[in-house]
Amino acid sequence: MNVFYLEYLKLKKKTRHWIGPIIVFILIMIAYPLTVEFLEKDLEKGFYSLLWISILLSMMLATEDIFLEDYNDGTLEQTIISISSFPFLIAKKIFIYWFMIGIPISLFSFLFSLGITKNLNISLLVFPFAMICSYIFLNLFVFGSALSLNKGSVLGAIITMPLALPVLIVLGKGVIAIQFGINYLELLLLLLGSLSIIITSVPFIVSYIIKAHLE
Amino acid sequence: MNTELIKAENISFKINENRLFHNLTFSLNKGEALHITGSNGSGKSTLIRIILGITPQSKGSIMIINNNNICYLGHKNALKGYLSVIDNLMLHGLNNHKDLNYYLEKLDLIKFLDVVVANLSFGQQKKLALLRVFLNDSDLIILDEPFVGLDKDAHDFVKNFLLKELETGKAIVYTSHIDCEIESKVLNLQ
Amino acid sequence: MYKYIFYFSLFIYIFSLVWGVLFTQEDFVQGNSFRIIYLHVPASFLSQSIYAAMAISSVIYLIWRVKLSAYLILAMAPIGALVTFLALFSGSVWGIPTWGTWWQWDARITSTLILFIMYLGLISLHNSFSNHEKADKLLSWLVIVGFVNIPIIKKSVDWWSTLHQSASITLTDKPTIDPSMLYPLIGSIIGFFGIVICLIIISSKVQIFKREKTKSWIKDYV
Amino acid sequence: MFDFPFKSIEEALYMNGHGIYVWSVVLVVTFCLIYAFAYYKIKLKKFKKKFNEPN
Repeated sequence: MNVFYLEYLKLKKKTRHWIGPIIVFILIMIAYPLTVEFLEKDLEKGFYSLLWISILLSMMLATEDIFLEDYNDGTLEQTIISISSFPFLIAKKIFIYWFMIGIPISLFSFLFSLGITKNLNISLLVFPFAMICSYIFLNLFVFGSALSLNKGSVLGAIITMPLALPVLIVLGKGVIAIQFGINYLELLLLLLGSLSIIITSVPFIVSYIIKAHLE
Repeated sequence: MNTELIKAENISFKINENRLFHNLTFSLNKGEALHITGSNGSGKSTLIRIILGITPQSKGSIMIINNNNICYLGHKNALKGYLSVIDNLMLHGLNNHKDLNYYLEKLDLIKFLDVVVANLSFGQQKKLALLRVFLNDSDLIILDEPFVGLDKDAHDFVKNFLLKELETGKAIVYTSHIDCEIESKVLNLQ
Repeated sequence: MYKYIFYFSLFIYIFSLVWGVLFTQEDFVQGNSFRIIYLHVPASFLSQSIYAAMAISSVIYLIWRVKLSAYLILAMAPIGALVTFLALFSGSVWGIPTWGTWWQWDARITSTLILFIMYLGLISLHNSFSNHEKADKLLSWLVIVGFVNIPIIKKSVDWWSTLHQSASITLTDKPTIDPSMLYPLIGSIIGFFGIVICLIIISSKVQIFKREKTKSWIKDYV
Repeated sequence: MFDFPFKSIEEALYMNGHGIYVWSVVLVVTFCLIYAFAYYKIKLKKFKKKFNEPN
């Protein structure tokens, strides 16, 4: 059976877990201008830091119980004994989550960026950054939620947050680089490189951790 | 042809310095049923998980022929509460099975195909989970407490089904508190 | 042995603290608040050394499977958290009179904060696994990952300008502070080091009791 | 090398206004160290008691 389709079906039916993070993201984005007085200049100043942090937060929300449900109802045991490549399944699952949550959030961040800065160039460049960083965050938080499978997501967040911080710093640098039009490509490539390492390593680590949990 | 499906020699299991069982030796051939009994906490489920290969044993060796061809039903039934019955069957790849309708009718589930699983009763959910056992074609069936929550009819149905499967040369491992008269071997963990 | 270390280091620590806090001349620039150095530097020095020690024992555990080193990791984590907390606290109190702010997002302070969070995470992680050996293994891997991550964070925050003074004592260069201030500082570092080692010894004893309570030799040990 | 720079005890406590910072840090560090030692000592004692009691 096609795993992609099944995961898609599961996520689509769990509206709370699919739409929830996206809505939280949008709400933060809408709430932001209200907290600053409506001065265009001030809005732009803090917008991007807020953007990255809200992407981080919504990714954390999205992965909160990515494995918890399967763990509680016994699906994980079934898959481990029946499927030959568990890491591959995890990689697919993360991809589905990115496709269903990460990409919409990246699109929305493009729209909000356009709406606030009124600068198409910057917003177009922010879009790939958002795509890549949402995927990285998703992987990291999947790692965290696997670690804290039976302890709630806060523990996982504590452990994975330090790993996400360098990415946040690079993102901050990236926006500055875009605004001044210098070497943003390097930073994008740096993110892409770390993404490729993370994509390939996280599924294996996570599958090991989950097997350790099931023992 | 070798008919041995499971061959375990001197398995011991110990977790965090707590010893559950020690030096168990057993084997299982085609057409045999192994009934694992024992008091609560004696390690029945753990033994099943060792046979499945989820938990490694501390000592000893266990050999399972054809590791990937096992049908397993644990006390967690692997059903998604927010999906309908037919969607759940699809998750397990059973929605197009040729015998599906026969078993659905026998288990009184045919009316509930579009009902969300969370709204079914416990016994109905158990029956739905058992469908996976009925529709499988693997040589080794492993069941953890299969009779809990079933009514008399369903109990007899499951029992007869398992007896029929044994005749066709399959092997069954199950844990249960109640005797259900299909076993050919009993393993009692104190 | 333990007792000798304990009393010796306690004596040195108290002696150099009293010397440093009460019997040294006022600093030219910072005034009297510089005296926090005798509490701050040992703590911040050890907060990183303890993590390094944890990383070393994780490597030992992963390569040679020495059980004791796994217990050591567990024993050191809470103490590392405590020491890191002390470093953060004393640092931020020191910051009020000297920088006029109790917090500054620079490389050292940020990485120390992350270190603190990581200690907390590592402490709480171990309980979430039912199989202790697996938990030990995972914990050691995480310690190593964190050990790599700390310099990365430090480097990346370093891209911004920094307020924090560079280290007063390094192994290679001549010390930049006056000997009358330096000797009590060295004394307090040594004393604090000994005290922390004693703490680690007790807490690893607790760990051994916790994990090996079924073994017969532990009765003789008691 | 050992020169007492303050004229009186009060001045040593006050330290030109910096005393509150210095002494609060001293207090917190001492408290934390004592607390940690007490915590582990008590735990150790409990373990030892447990081992000695049943036999």
